[in-house]
Amino acid sequence: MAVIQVNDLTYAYPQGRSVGPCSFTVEKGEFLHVTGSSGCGKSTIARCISGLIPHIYHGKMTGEVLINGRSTLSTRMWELSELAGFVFQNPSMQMLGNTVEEEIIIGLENLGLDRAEISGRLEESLGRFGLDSLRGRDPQTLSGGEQQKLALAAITSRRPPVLVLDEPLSMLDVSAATELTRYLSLLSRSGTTVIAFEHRADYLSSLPGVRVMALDSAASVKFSRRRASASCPDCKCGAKPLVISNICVNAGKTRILENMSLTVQSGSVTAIVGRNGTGKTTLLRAITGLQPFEGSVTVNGKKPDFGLVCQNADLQIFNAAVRSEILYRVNNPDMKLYARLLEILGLGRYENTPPLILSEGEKKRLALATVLIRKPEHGVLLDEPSLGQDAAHKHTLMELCAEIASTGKTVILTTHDLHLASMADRIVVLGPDGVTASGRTEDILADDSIWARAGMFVPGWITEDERKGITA
Amino acid sequence: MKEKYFSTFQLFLLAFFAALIVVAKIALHLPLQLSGHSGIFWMAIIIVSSRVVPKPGAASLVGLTSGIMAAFLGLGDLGALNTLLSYSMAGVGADLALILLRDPENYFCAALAGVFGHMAKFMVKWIFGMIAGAPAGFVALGLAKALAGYILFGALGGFLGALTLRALRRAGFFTYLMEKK
Amino acid sequence: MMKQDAYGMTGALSISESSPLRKVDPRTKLALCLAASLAVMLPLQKVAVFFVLYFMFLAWARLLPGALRQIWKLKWILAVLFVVDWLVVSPELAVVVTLRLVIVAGVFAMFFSTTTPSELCLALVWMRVPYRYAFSLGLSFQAVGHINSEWRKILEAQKARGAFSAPSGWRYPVEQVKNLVSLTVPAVVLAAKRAWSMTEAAYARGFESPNRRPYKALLMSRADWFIVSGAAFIFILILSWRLP
Amino acid sequence: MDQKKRIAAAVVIIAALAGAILAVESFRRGGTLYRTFIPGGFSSACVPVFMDAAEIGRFCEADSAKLKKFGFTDKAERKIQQGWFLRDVILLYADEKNLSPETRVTVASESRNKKADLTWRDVAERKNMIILGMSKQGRLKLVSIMKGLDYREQWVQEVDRIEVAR
Repeated sequence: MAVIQVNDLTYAYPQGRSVGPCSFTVEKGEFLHVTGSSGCGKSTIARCISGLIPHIYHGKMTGEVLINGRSTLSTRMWELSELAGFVFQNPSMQMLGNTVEEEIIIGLENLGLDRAEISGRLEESLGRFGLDSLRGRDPQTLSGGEQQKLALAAITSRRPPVLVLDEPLSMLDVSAATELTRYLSLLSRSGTTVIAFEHRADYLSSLPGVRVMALDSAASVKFSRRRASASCPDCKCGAKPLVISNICVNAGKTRILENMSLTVQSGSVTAIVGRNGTGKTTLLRAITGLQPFEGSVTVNGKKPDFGLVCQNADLQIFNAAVRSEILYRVNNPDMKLYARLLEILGLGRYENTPPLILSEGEKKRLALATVLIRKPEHGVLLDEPSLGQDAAHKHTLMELCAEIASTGKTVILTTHDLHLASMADRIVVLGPDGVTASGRTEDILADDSIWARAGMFVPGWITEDERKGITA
Repeated sequence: MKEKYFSTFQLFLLAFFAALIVVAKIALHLPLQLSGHSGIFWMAIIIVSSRVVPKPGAASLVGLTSGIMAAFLGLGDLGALNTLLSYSMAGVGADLALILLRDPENYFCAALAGVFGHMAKFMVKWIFGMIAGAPAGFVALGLAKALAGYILFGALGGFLGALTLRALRRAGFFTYLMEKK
Repeated sequence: MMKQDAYGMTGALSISESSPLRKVDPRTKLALCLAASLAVMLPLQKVAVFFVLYFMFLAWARLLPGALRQIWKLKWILAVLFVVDWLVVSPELAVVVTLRLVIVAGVFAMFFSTTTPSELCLALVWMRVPYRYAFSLGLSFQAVGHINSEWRKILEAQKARGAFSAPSGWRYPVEQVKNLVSLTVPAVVLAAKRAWSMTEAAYARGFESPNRRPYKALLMSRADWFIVSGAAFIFILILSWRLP
Repeated sequence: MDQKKRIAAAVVIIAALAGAILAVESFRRGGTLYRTFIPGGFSSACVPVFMDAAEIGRFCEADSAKLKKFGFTDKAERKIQQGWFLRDVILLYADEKNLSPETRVTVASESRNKKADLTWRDVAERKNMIILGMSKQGRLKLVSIMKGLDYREQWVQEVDRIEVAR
């Protein structure tokens, strides 16, 4: 029996863009993995299935979605929430409670359960997701992986027959993503219908019994590993390396970085990887001087000049159009560079568009442009540039990085996406005690002992080719 | 379903604006030793909220919520009740002014609404002083100066609010909001 | 440098877990605070008596150090007022004004330093404030921490891209105003995004369901009734006491 | 109403509010609003009136209600000084027939160790504005605009006896 029936569904945003039409059915107990490039409407369809569209969105929906035979149009939102649970992309943005316990209780209260039943389900959920020891903690102090588990616990404790997930893995590091995938597989086996909208194909597709549905052809873009800076394969041409020596960073009483030393060659693309909380972002902030530290960070014996592209592009966007955003407070802008940036970053057609209505991926590229237009002397630092970007965009991004590096500048990026890291020239692995290893990408990827020491592992879907660094 | 006066989104939005006020109050120390200077951000956020949620009462709700929060966080030195009332009145004052002035994106209207809100806050402090029985001219022993400061910074705050609103409109923020109920 | 957590920022919202008032129903505490703040209206002798009782109560509730800290914050205002009142008016007035201010300054701390925001929400719901309003108040408390760290990140991000010029004093008002707008716009946008994703998250968990049954409930214990009736008794006594 | 008028109205309201605050405050400074906060008030300060060393009455709050208030603006501080004519107060207890222009009237404050020596001629003359006013503490004070008694230093605060000597 089909639990979910989507018939000729279309959705038009008030601004004019539209998604669909699409039709599909999902059987009871099935695990459906929906893939698609960013901006192809995955999130929109996920919201239509859960009923958030049309209940709290103003856009125009046509066609119909039936859950257990009930139309989402005529069923009230709170009833729909009992039929289909929804887990969102960014776990920290969906935490409603002051404590882990409260987070789970809020959803159970709305079901109208009595106190004993709520306690029972609370304990069961905490146990199942291994959150017992965290029950009194503020959800905001948890790691990304723990938060996503909590979000899943809060929804599944309501025991909805259908679970819809919108990009549940995109914010998670390798181990957290693997763990979450395991939970989803367990849920599916226990009879819950699971629909995951996720462009990271690797984890979910490797599960047994998962049906994959592609929303568009773009999703099939394969990664091709490309040597980032072909002009200097061994990175010896870097005349001005970035030298980080013995830096220490404290936040309150906790020490985030301790006596870290690292030399990064110019003219190369370096990826810094490590589990959440190992100080990747802090290191970038220290290099730019935004983070006070002890020790020294120099290029040629002087304080370096790097541009930093933050993880969240919304932090720096406030101008009326893409053009004015890029050129804001730039003295004598290089208009040739400007035109070139628009072209490679795919922003040309948005020159006069208000930046806030761009997609997340586009905003990120815009943020990169605002930094590059300033021509930072020594290079750029990118904090988690792959978040919200699909395979094709990641690929373009790495090409751009290679191009910057080929002019002799340094590009450093942090990421928990090992696909992306495998496209860099060099990888620096941060572990609990600082730099676990640093070296050429192929050497690092090939040495499993390094990853074990950093508390990580190279997942099976990183191909042997990628490990060896063979150019596609 | 019966339409609620404030949608859930609007309520949450106003709650976050209130938090923004509290954070601005704590985090921002402008290099000014003038009474009421924190009103710049304060009134700016209240003016912004009154446009983002274009219903009478929005500013008051932001004021009230930020008042409760400020009371919890122990801000203000004349005690929690005074803090609660003065924050709330800043919102109520701006709300009342906007019933008359209507358009918070107009620089003059926004600045005047800012003055109203900030003066309402001043009056709470003043009345508190009177009730406690402090002698005349007690408010910092320079009532006229303090009042002028409140008016000035209220106006600046309203002005900044209007500027922010215009920048938000140009950057496409209201298009972003259009879709959300 | 600002700290990240909301409560560490001011050092003020530290819930005194050791206080016996911590276990008292928020409604009781609210009633006590309201009554105590009305005591400010009493004439000198009665205020003085009330003042002594109030401080004895604070000492019992283990809130005295906090209250004294609050008063210490007021020290200059109190000192100036005391001297001015004494010189301009009379010593009696100086004393009565000081007592009143000290009471006013500290009285609601009894409530706020022993009640968590979620308990306040329960009390609000009991007072017929709609659940959605009480809930959003809870969210705003939660948001202080994020917004504070976001604010810092915005400032950094703008500095990192060169959109925020270092403070050059107030000599360049136009630049300064641009600086401010470069902070307020992202702050508002981020607040709106967070609000929206919270709204979605709330609806995904059946927010506004008419079937909602609260898990935690307020309960007036015997201690609560004892405190309420005790306070009422003392109040009646003070009010009916005829001054010679 | 168009936008300009609304803005004008708002400006007027703001000005009125600011004006009101300042006015109330200066009024308070003048002291009239102030008495409501004074513990005790007038009653604790009845002032005895003597005629040739014999007490003929006590001037208390109840008595003051029978009299009309007058006032003037103090030239040094531009504050309003209000109260009852000393003449009216004395006539509450003494018969005018018993008073000649040369009768001496002494208003004294033992606590302040101050006194003012006057003649009935001065006291009876309304133009001199010899007035018993109320201080902020609720104590009587002798104020006047008569030459020789028109400075604060010459006034008698905390009046605690009034003597009439024929």
